[in-house]
Amino acid sequence: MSIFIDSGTTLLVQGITGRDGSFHAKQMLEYGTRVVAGVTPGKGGQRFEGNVPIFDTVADAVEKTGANTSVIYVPPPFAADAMMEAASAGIRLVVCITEGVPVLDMTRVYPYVKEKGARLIGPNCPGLITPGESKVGIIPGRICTPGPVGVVSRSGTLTYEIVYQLTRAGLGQSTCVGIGGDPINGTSFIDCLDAFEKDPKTKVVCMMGEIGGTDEQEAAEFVRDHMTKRVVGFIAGQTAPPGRRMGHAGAIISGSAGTAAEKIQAFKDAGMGVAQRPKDFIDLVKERM
Amino acid sequence: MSIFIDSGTTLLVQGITGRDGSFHAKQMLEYGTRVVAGVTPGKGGQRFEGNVPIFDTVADAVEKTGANTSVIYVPPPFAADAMMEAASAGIRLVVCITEGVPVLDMTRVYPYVKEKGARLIGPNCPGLITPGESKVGIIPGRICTPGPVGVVSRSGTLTYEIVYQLTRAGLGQSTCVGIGGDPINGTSFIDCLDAFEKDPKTKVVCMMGEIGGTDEQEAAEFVRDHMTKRVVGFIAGQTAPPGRRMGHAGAIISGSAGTAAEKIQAFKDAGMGVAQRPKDFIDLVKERM
Amino acid sequence: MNIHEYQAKEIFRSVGIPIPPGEVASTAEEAEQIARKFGGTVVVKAQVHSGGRGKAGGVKLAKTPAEAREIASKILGMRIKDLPVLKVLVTPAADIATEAYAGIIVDRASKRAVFMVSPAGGIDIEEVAASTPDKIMKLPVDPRYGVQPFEAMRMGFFLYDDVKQARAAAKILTQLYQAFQESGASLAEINPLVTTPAGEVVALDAKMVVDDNELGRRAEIDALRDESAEAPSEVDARKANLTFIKLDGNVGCIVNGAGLAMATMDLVKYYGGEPANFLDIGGSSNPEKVVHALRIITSDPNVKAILFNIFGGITRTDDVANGIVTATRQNPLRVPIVIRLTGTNEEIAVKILEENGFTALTDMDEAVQKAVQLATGGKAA
Amino acid sequence: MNIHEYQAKEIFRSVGIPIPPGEVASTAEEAEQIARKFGGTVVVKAQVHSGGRGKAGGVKLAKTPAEAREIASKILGMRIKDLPVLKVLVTPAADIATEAYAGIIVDRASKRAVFMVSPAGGIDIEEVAASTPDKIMKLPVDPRYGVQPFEAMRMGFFLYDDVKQARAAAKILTQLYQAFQESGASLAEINPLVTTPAGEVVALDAKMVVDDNELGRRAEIDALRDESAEAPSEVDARKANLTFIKLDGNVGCIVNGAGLAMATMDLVKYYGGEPANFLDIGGSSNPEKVVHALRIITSDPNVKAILFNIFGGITRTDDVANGIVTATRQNPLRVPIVIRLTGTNEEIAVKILEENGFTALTDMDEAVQKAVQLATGGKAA
Repeated sequence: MSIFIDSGTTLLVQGITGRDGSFHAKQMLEYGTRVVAGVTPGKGGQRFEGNVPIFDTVADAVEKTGANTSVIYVPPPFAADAMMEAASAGIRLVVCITEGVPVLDMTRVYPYVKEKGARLIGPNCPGLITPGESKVGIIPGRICTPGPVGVVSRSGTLTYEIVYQLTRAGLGQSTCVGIGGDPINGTSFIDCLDAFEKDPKTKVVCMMGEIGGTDEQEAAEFVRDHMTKRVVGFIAGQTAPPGRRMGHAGAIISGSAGTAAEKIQAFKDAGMGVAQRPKDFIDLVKERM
Repeated sequence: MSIFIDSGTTLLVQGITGRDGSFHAKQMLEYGTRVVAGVTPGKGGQRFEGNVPIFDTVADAVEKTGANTSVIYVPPPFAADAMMEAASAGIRLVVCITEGVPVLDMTRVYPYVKEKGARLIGPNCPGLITPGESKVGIIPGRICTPGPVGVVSRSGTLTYEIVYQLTRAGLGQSTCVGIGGDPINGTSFIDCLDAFEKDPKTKVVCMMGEIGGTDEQEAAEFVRDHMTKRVVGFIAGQTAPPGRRMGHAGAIISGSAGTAAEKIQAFKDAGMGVAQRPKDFIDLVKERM
Repeated sequence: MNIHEYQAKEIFRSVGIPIPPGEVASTAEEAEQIARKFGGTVVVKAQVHSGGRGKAGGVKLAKTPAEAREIASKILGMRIKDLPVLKVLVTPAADIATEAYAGIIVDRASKRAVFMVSPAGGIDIEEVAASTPDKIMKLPVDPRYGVQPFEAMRMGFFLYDDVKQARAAAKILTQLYQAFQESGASLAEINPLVTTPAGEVVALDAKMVVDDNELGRRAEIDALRDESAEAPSEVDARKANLTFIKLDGNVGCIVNGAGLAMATMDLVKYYGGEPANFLDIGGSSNPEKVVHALRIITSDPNVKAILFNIFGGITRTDDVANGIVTATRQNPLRVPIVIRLTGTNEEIAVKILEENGFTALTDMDEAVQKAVQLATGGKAA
Repeated sequence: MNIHEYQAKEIFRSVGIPIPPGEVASTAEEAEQIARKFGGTVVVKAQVHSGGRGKAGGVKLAKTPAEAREIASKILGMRIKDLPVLKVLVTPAADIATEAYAGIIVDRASKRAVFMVSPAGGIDIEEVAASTPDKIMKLPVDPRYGVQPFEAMRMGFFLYDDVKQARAAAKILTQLYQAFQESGASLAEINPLVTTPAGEVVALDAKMVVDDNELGRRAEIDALRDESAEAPSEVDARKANLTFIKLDGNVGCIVNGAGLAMATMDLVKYYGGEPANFLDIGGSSNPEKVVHALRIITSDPNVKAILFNIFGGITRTDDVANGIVTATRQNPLRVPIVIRLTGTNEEIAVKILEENGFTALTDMDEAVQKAVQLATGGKAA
C-alpha cells in the first residue's frame, strides 16, 4: 500500500515535449511509471519516445487513454491553466512541478480544482514517489527504496537529502510526497498525514517543514489529536534572519509568527520526535519502528 | 404544515424604505408576517413604522435579529448584490421581487447562493404565502385562505387570479409560490413539487406554466416519476404567436420548443389534470381531493 | 434589443476580433461610392432586425460599383418580415477556404452562457443541430471563472486541425465572450467564421442581441438602438415602459403581468373572440403608463372593444383607475371598454371609477365574455 | 518586488483612488521648487524600500520651501535599514479629521486575498492587531466573484458611520482591489486613509509589493523596479536568476533549493561555522547560473571557504559541474572549495569534476564539516 499513487497510476504528462517535461518523462518511464499519454497543443497525433501518444488537449488524452493522474511541466504563465484543464478533464490527481506560478493564479486554481473533486499537489514541488511502483515528478528514483516510512516535505531537494539518508540506512519508504513551498498549494501537511495514518503500509512518518506560516503548527496539532502513528519532524531555517524571504515564499518569517523555534516547540508539544540535523532522522525513525 | 415559510419565518426586508418596499412591508406586517428587520444603507438605527429596526447591512440585521428569510425590493441594478448579500449573511430563504434583473447577473448569483446553501425564489416573482401564517412578497393576502391546495406558478398576477378563484370556491391553500418567469431563477417547478410532495398538509397541487423553455415538461416528468399527490396544470400563451417575446423572457417560443400544445401534451402524458381556463382548476382540484 | 450587423462588427472589432472592413450606406449612391473605394467585388448586405435576410434576397454580390448601386437600390426598397431595410453594409467579398460557426447564448438549462461552435458554418445552425448534431460542440462557461484558455483551445481544436488556426479561433472565441459580457448580450454570433486561402481566421458576419435589462447601465449600447428599424407601435410601447405586441384580432387587451396577459388572450379566444394585441403594463405601475397603453390600443382601427384585466399585487389598482380616468378625459373613447380589476387598493379604485362613470367587474370570465360580446356585436357570445 | 510610495500612488490614482498631489525630488533644490509650487506646509517623505521610515526620521513636515530644501537635503543623505534614500516625495500637508487603515494581502490560511481594514489607522497595523483586535475587520475575497459591492459597503460601515463616507470608502476599497489584482500584488496598503475636515475620504500613503512571479507578464510593473534602491549583491543575484541574501559568516554556501539551502546553513552553524549567505540556484539550472553564483560569493571578502551542496532532481548535477569548471577557469579561486553533489546525472558530474582536478563528496554532513574546518582553519572542527 501507499498514498496517492501506486502501480495503478496511469500518468499523463502535460508539457511532455518541453526540455524538463521530456527529460523527466523519460526518467519516469525508466522508473516503471505507467506513462500513458502526453499533451502538447499542436503535437496531437505524434508519439513520445516512439510509444507514448501525444494529444492536443487533456480532454482528448483522458478520453483516449483513461489517464487518472497528470504531472505538469509547463512554463509558469501557463501552469494555472494546465492545472485547471487537468481537473476539468476528470484527472483525479494533478501534480504541478512548475516553479514560479503567480500566487493570484493559485487563488483561482485552488477552488476550481476542489470543485472538480481532484487532488492537487504543488505547484513548485518535486512531486511524489511510491518506491517500486510509481514515480510522478522529479524525485530521483534511485535514492528511494520500498519500506514503511512515509515522507512529506515542503522542500524539494531537502526531501531528496533525507530520503537518500533513510535509504542508505536501510529505511525504505511507503510514499514520499513533496507538497511544495508556495504560499498557496493544493495539498497540505495535514492531508498527507491523514493519508499516511490510513495507509496500512506506513509505520512512521517523517515531516520536513520550514520557517514561515503556521502549517507545521497545525500539522503538529493534527498529529497530537488524530494520529496513532509516530511522526518525526524537522524545520529548516533555524539560522535564517527574520523578515527576509529565503528563496521561496514559504520561507519567510513575519514578526514572531513562523520561526523555527516556535515550530520545533509545537512538534515537541505534540509528542513528535525532532531531528536537529537531517541525519538525526535515521535514529529517530529506527527508535519508533 | 406548509413549504418554505410558516409561522416560524422571521423576515428581513431589503429596501424597506423604498416606495415598493415600504408599501409591501406594511402589508406583510398587517398580514401577521414576523417582519423583524429592514435594511437600507445609511438608515441604520432608524425604525420602520416605529417598530421594525433598520440596519445598514444584512450582516448586521441577521446578527442582531436572527432573521432567517429575506425579501428584496431594491432597484434592478442592485438586486444581484442584494441577493448575494443575503445569502452571504446566512439568510436561508431569499425572495427577490425585483423585476428587470440582468440575466448575466443571475449567472453569477445562482452559483453563489447555491454555494452558501440558501434557497432563492425569483427574481421577478411575487413571492410566496402560507395563508394564515406568513406572507413574503406581494401576493395579496386577502385572496388566500388556509387549506390543502399547493400552488406554484411562473407568473405573478395569473397566480393571484387562480388563487382568488380557488379561495372563492372554498379551496384553501397550503402554500402559494410564484417562482418568477426569468430565464434564470433560483427555485424551479420541480423544487416546489418536491416540497409539496413531502408536505403533509398539501393534498393537491396546482401548477401554472407558460410558453417558452422546457421547465414544464421536466416538471411533468417529475410528477410522473416521483409524485404520489395529484397535480393539475395550466399553460398560458396558447394564442401567442411563435418567435415573439411575450412580456418577459420566460414567455418566448423558439422554433418548436416550448409551445403551449407541447407542454399540455407533457402534462397529459404524466397523468396530470389540465385546466383549459383558470376557472377549470376548481372542478379539477375538487375531483382530486 | 437587436443591433445591426455593422454595429455588432464595431463591437467585435473593439475587442480585437479580425473582421474585414466595411461601410454603411443609406442610399444607392453611397453604396456605389463605397464599392468604388474598396474596388473589386463587394457584398451588399441589408441591415435589418429580422432573420432569413439571405433567403429574402437581402444579401448580394456586386462585381462593379454600378452593380453595387443597382443592388443597393433594390435592397434599400425591401421589407423583410415586415421591417423596412434602411441601411446596407458594403464590404469587400472575401475568398473563403472554410466556413465555421461560433456563437454564445444564455442557456436556461445550465443557467450559464454557453458557447456553440461548429465546423459546419455559413448555414442555419439549427439545421446543423438537427441533421448533424455531432458537428456542434457546446461549452457552458462557468461565470465565476470566465472562459478559460484551455476551454477556448478545446473549441479551437474542434474547429480546426491546424494549431495556428486553432489558436486564432481560441483567441477570437475569448474575445467574443468578452464582447458578450461587456455588452450585456443574450446572444453573440459569428456565422460564418471563415478561413481564407492564406489560412487566416476571420469573422465575416456578426450578430448580437442585448438583454433589455442591461440597457439602463450601458448607455453606449443603448445608444445603438435604431428605432427606424423597429415596428412603430412597439417603439411607442417601449418608451412608455410597456410590452406590446400587435396581433390581428379586435379585442384590445390591457393587462398587468405577462402570464395573466397571455391567459387573458387565451380566454378571449376561448370565448370566441380574437385578441388585438398582447399588452403588459408591468409590475410597478403609474397612471401615465395606463394613459400610454390606452393611446396605443385605440390607435389600432381593428379594435372594437377594450378589455382591462388588472389583478393588483405590486400594481396598485387605484393607479390604473386614475390612468383610465385621465386618459379618457384627454381622449374620449370611441369603442366600449370593459374594466375588470381586483387586488391591491381595489376599494379605492372602484370608487374612483364609479365617481367617473365607469363600472368595474371583478370576475375575469365575466369581463372577457362581455368584451368579446361588445367587439363582435354579440355574435360570438 | 517593492515599489516606492510615489509609484504605488500613481497606480492607485490610475484606478481612481483620491490621492492628494505630490512630486518626486532627487535633490534638495528640486524639493524646494516643488514645495514652492504647492505653497504652504508640505511633507517630505523618503522613498525607500524599508519599513520604519517614519521612526527613522524619513518623514518630516516643512513649513517653507527653504525648510523643505533643508529637510530634503538631510533625508536624501540617510540610509534606512542599510538602504540609501535617493528620492523624496514632496506633497502638501493635509488637514486630517480621522485616520483609518486599509490593506489587502494574500493570506496563506484562507488561500485568498484578504482585506484588513481598521478605523485605527496611521500607526503600525500589527500593533492594532495585538492591542485592539476588535478594531480590525478581515474580509477574505472569493477570487471567483471578486470583492462584491455589499462586502465593500460592510467594510465602509466598519470604518465610518456616515453613509457618504462609508460609500466613498467602499469605492476606494473596490479600486484598491482592482489595483491589487491588475498589478499582481501580494500587498497593497493605504495607511492612513484619512477623512478631511470637509468630510472627504482620501489616501495619504500608498504601499505595494508585487509578486515577483507576476513580473514576466506585466512589463509595465516590472519597469517600476528601482535597482538603485536595492542592495547591489541582491540585484546581481536576481539578474542571474538566483536568490541571494547576504549574512555575516565566513562559509559561502551555494545550494539548490531553498529548503536544502536553509538546512545547509543550519548545519554549518551546527558544526560550529557561520554561513556567509543564503544562495539558492533554483530548480532548472544551467552552467551560467553557477558561474554567477560563484562570482557573487567570491566578491564577499569575509568568505573563507565555499561549500557547494547540490542534490539533483530537476537540477542536473552535470550542469553544476560544468558551471564550476567554467567559473574557476575564468576566475581562479582564492579560497578553498568543498563540493558535495548527488542525484540526477551524478556520474557525469563527478567525471567532469575529477577530469578538472576537483573532488566531489556525496555526504552532506561530511562536506559541511570540511567546509567549516577550512573556513575556520580547523578551529571549529
